[in-house]
Amino acid sequence: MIVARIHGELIGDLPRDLYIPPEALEVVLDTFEGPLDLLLYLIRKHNLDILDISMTELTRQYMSYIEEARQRHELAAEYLLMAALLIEIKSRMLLPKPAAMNEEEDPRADLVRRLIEYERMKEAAIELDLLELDGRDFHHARAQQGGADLPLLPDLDVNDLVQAWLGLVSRAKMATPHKLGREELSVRDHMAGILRKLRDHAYLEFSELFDCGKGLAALIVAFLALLELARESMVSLFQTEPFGSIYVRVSHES
Amino acid sequence: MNPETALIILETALLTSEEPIPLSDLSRLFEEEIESVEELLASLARQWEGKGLELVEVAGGWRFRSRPEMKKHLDRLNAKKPPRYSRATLETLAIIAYRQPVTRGDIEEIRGVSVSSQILKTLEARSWIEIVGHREVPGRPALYATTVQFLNDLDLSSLEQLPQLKEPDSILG
Amino acid sequence: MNPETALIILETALLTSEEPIPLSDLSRLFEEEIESVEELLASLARQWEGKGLELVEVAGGWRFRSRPEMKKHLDRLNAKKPPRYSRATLETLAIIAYRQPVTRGDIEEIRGVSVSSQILKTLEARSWIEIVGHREVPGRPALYATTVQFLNDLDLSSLEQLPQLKEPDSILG
Repeated sequence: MIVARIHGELIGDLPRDLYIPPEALEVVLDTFEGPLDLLLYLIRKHNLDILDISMTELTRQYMSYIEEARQRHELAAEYLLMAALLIEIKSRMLLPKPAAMNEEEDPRADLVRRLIEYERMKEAAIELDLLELDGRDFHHARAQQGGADLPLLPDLDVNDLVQAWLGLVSRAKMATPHKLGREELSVRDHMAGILRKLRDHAYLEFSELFDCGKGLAALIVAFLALLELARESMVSLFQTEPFGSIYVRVSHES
Repeated sequence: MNPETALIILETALLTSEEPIPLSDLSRLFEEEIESVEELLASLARQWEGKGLELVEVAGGWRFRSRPEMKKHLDRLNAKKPPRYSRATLETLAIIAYRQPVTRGDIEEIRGVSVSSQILKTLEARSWIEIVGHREVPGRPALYATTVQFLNDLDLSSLEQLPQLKEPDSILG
Repeated sequence: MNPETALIILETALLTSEEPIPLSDLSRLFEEEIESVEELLASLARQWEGKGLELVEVAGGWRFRSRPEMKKHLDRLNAKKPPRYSRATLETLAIIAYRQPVTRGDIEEIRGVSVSSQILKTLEARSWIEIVGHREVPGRPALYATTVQFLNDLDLSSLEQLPQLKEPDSILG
């Protein structure tokens, strides 16, 4: 009996390892991922050439497997569909080919194409499983990020400030319009500066509040600032003797 | 910024990032312009030579990972490991990875059996596959493709790094 | 096992663990008996001195985490958009900047509404304003002024560099 033909060579004997005991069938079928997988198994086990499958032999083997399996448990419809397909291919191959249909494709071609594609994917799946996987074969660095989760601080630019100020001014809520020019700002700057200097001292000598290195304009502005502070009762000036040193201190509630 | 400080900042960011950091993002770490982040990365990789982690480039960018020889020690610590996937799941994943974008119908055609929704859900839950569109045929079936996460988890920098498909040599025979 | 190898294994495990590792688990890393995991942890902590991560003991065990001073760099990666100050805060700051030194009462008079303590606290916490003295009137209200930090953050070298404002008269005109 010829069971297979590989590259034109007739193979008469079935390899011994083909036989699977029926009681093992259930287990074996469970390991197949479908009819294509089962077919591939049969082809490989039988050493059939996938490009020149003996349809008779393959169909016989396949049918015997699924007949056995059907007696044991319900079989997925795909297996039955494949059985029908195999029988159809086999019968088409038995028909004599009319001369005009020489060009026609081998009836097995589509099945072979599917088997090849499935086999490639099946092997790709095995390869994928062999790839190194995070958490299984290696681990990524996952140190914790420390530091309190402070809220982001808003950004500010000078323009925001000017807009806010202009908004205030245009609301015209101020009883008396304030003149705000470079000079007045400068005086106000010095006022804050003098208060800052006095914060850490009970009092300071008058001259200590002035930096002669900054020019006359700066001296005048500082002096105006001191006068403004005195006028607004934020500081008091005192002298212990006529023409003696003048001292400046932060005003205290009397 | 002196190079040591820059290296410390770079190292800290890479060791604490949950995801690989793209090269373009790394320069954002520094207030000042950094001349060459690539050079810093090379220096950092050298610093870690002989240690248990290595700096690698994957699809999503740069990250630190444990060296293969550390596996046996880390295994002793980690009782629970990612599950091994079933053949059905792996085959489905392989078809999506190599033939993307594919519909569920395409997968079923190749595998010759129906594909359970559970398999696709499992792969989606792992963020390894995602729906990237729909095929414009009746029913508009979803088209699946693999994600950057899939490449990252396998430490691949692109799909081209997937194992080569077996050439059906018998065809040539 | 020599101590260097043990340190590398310990370091790798701690850097790759998602959770802190309990002391009792750490000894499982090694095939051989390790005399003192505590000593190894101390050595490891010393190795990381001056780097961007620190080894810390938390409730669940030991872990690496980035030092607080790294946060500003790491945050730059996550490009979150900073929030904006409210109009009330901006107006308060503008009044302090242009009219300093001023009391809360001054601010309220100019704005025509009461100023919440929260606004002043926010600006003080930012180190943009400070109390420079008290006005000698009943209640001795605090006088607020802007700080050097405020000028620095706005890239100004002095208050005079604040934009000159149009004469309010013309605006009120």
